[in-house]
Amino acid sequence: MAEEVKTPAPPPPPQPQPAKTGPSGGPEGEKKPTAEKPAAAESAAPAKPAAPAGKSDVPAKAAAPAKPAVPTPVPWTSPLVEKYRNQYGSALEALTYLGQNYLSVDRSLIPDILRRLREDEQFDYCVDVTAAHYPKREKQFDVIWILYSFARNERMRVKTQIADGASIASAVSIWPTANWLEREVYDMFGIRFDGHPDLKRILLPDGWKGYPLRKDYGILQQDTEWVQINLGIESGQ
Amino acid sequence: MPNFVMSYLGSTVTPGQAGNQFWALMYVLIIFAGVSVAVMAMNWLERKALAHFQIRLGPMRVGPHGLLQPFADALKLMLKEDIIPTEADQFVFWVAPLIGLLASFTVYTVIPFGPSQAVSDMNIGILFMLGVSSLAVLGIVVAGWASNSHYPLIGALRSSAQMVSYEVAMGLAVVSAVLMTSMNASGTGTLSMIGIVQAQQQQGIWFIFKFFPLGFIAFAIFAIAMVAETNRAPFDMAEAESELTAGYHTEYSGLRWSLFMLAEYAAMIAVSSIAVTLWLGGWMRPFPNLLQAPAWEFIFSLFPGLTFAGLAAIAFIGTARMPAQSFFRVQRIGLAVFAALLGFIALLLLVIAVAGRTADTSVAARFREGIDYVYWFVLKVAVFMYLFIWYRATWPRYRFDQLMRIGWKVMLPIALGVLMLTAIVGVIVS
Amino acid sequence: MSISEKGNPNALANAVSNLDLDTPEKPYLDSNELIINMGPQHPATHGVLRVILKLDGEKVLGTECVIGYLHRGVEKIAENRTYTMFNPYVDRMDYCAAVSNGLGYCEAVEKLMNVEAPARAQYIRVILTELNRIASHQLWLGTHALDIGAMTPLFYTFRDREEILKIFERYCGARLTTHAFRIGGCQYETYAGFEKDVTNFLSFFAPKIDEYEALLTTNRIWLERTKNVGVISAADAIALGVTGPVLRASGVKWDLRKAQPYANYSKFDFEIPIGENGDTYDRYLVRMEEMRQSMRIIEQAVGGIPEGPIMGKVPKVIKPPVGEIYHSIEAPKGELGYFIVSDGSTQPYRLRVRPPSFVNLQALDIMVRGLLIADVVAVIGTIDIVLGEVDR
Amino acid sequence: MNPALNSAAATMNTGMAPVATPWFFYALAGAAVISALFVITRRNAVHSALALIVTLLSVAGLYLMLYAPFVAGVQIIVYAGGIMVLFLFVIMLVNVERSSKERQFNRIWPVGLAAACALMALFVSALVKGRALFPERLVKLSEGTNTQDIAKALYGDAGRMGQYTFAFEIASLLLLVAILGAVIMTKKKI
Repeated sequence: MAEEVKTPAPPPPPQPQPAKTGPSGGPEGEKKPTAEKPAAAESAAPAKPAAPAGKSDVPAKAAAPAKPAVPTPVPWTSPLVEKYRNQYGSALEALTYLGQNYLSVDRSLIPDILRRLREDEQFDYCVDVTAAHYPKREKQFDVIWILYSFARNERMRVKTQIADGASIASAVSIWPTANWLEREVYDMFGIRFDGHPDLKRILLPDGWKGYPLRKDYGILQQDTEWVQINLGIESGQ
Repeated sequence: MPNFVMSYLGSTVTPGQAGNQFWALMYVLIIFAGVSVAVMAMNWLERKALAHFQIRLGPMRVGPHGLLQPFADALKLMLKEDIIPTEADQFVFWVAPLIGLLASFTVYTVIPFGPSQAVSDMNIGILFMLGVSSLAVLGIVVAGWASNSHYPLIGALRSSAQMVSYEVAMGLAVVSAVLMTSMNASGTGTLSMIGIVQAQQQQGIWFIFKFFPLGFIAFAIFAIAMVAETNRAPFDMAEAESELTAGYHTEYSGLRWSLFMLAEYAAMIAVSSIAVTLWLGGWMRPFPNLLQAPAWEFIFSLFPGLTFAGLAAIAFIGTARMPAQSFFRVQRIGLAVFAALLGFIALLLLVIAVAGRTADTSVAARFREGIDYVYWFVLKVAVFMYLFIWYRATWPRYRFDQLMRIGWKVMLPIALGVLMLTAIVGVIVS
Repeated sequence: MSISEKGNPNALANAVSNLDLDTPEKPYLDSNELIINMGPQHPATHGVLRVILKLDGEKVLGTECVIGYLHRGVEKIAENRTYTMFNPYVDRMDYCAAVSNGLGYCEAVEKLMNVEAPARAQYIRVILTELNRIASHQLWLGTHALDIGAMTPLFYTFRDREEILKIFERYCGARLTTHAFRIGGCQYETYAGFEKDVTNFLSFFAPKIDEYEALLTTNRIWLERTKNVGVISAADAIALGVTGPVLRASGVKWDLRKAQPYANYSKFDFEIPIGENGDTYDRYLVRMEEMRQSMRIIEQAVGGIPEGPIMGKVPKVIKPPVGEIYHSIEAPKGELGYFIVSDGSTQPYRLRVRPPSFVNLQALDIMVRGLLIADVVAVIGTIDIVLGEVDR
Repeated sequence: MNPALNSAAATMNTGMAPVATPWFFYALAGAAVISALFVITRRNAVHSALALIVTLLSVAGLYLMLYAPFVAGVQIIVYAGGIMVLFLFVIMLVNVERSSKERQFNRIWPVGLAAACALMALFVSALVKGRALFPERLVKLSEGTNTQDIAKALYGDAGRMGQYTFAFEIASLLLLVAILGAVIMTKKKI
């Protein structure tokens, strides 16, 4: 599984257009975040105003999302992509693989770009929220949102990378359906979603130790202590 | 001993009125045993009929066509561990099924299977019946409370609200039937169960057809209310298994649970008996006033025997249709014996019908009359029992608020209106 | 304390949750609020769903679903099996519609490998999948009606479902977890008389739908129990990610078979039934009509099965190139999606199943708020969940 | 041909022959008294209610023995069947745990005891002096037409107003007002 060849990060081209993006970017409700986010990404400054986790160790490399080096991932071009590329610059990468479009975005963009996709671009149906674990990578997790637009009859994915222990903004306020989906991601990967109304395990018991879908969790492994205590089975199996 | 037996056969009143203690006691025992057997038979019939509604066979293994299934069930239930939850109120939990059972069985003291075929003829018969059958709800309420568990509690609350509500419409429907008993020369009605049937006889009409459609509407209201009163589908809120697992008897098991079932089925038979008595002429055979000739009397008196003969024939056909494998030999023999038994009963009944065809006071004639009365009464009740099964197979369950709405907003006003109209029409006619 | 400590009796006893419930100070029998555990062992929760109900009398103030009792770690298993080996596992998720699960999985892998099943295989797939849709809806109808108290339809639907299962059995030897399809096509050629069996089933089944409808559609009690019960608006349904018949009953004319045709659905002529009110009754009507539409599709497909191979050109060892794919189909219960990440090896690096029941079940809470206990049962039935799929 | 017709006449004339009267009386009276004691001594409200039902049923049995079947029937329907079900309904909804911890008798229980004793004395004196006070003690008991007699007293007979018609109507009106009042008090929005 050495496919996580990190595509060399394109240097972040500074696109400081706060005056321009502010008015152009979406409804009034989110003027503030849209104005701040690009600035943060562009300067790669340690201080990220909107990111609650506040991990400041992200160098300029963070802007370049790693993705599996596939044979034919061609750049995805569409008015939508152009619009956002202009705005977010290199924090966002749009690709098409086997006819399926996805955006790789920086973690700091996450609540923002999802909201804009929902409100401006009519991606009103969040099909799925899921994640994948790449233990060898520095930012171990891919978090993936699969979106669909009824109006466009179009699907897309939004991907971002986060490190182990880091948290990411919840999309529950954007799509209520993300509630259980995020809980499942938390349950299986241990990725925390900030702002989730009730983030707790969903499929596994509350007291369970470990996150089964991480690569370092063996398929035969289980929380024997939990089984002994709660089910009263001596062997813990 | 013969004196004891004869002491009753000559009487034209119930043993209770005659002060005949021996026969009153005998009647109590006979009715207790008879109702228990009827409940068992009903259990088998319900399972078989329901199964055939639902394109399956129902019990087939215990005895031929599952005939012994009720006995097996009863045995199993008696042998099962009697579980009382630790958190339950022990004494009340213990006593609750008995309350329902006692109430359901006490009702039978005034049910008239014939003009003298009852334990007693109370002056307030119908009032007594309604009162005692309304006590049955106490068993359910108390059982739900004593279980100390949520589903039973909700079941009990539903049940009590439902029974109290439907008793109102039921009572009004009964009153309109009682009112009809007073449409005679003297203008006095009666609450006595036997008196009500005799009033129908004197007026020459079943009350279901009296002042058509008033009698029929009152009957229909009663027929609906009695389904709600006995917690049967589609009004089985109290034990709605898909909502409340088993409602008020969720925590019960074994014998205690079977007592609830016994009480429920006994109550079904009891309310059906009220309906039969009040509207369908009780023990009277069809057309007792029109077809009065002795020949007709004889023909109708053949019915019990013929019915049993028919049952015997069905059983014989069933024997013949059984697969010829040796595996079924015991069942074949069993069914053949059962058929022979039925045939023997049929023969006996026919002999009695022939021997007692003269309308005198001979023992045979008295026997023949008694059998006729009981036969017609039971036949009419059986029709209601079948209806209960039919409802259950056909209809979804009502929701609780809809049930209450129907009870209070539909049935109660209609019952009141029918009662008033009956009174008005009665005054005009007389 | 949290409620979802599954299996812990103490936790079960003091069930509290994000419903803002507090037990210790509450009197045991309070006239205002009652907390009831519906399930995991309950006749009407279709398996091991546990719903915690907060009640005011009989009125539902809020619910919380506790799921996971049937969790088998399907996604973890997938990472430790080859693509071929994992194929039978998908049948165990929505075991009432195993064929649909298999179709979705096989198509997703095929798409990842950039191969296509041959035309004959496509036809066979469509026929079996639509038969399975009918079977799934039959099972739903029977159990849903049973929840609402009508016992008899259950047996009628099971009688007719049997005919479909017989066809499955004769085709691939299994009735429920069929494992009918393989990556790249089908394993088995149709047996002699397959077309005849299917046609016979169609003519047998057409009057049976009318029979179900005669029992229920105009039944007054059925109408009272289902009309305006569990209403969900189109906007709410979309926001909650609800798909399948539940979404269509709310008036959204969206069916993946039409919107993004997969297999060869674009070749067939059929309608997408939609409802107006988004209530339980509309969902019932939509599913009844879907059965009829499925029959239409089968009728067209069975008449046009082309000759040819049934297996596409796939290697013996399935090694998709590095990449990721999301492919979804219209399962009987909604959008069933597979998100597969391949690292170029024989095993999926990550396989995510987007289960329709799981997502649809989320809508239970807003559908039942303010209704009565009896309606909760009706709404659970009308969402049509299979716990094997919810928990995976 | 129709023995039923004959028996109709017989029903009217034949009074119920008393059977083992004293035994029934003592059994019923004893049950009534003992269960009444249970009513006031049980801590658990449901137990008290059940005991009260036994009391009411025993009293109904005593009415039956006094050849007053109508009163007995009404007692069963109204009290045992109706009111007690509502009692239980309410008891189930209140907080039983708390009520069982509260004091069972308040401080004026000696007054209650005195009142009970006074009532008892009244009954005893009535029993002792009864023959003199009520000379026509042995009234003709009409079990067979008891209900009709009550009806005549309440509603009148053959165009005449009954003895208690007016009182009966007043009581009905009072009940109606009470019902309306209950509805108004409980219903927030009418």
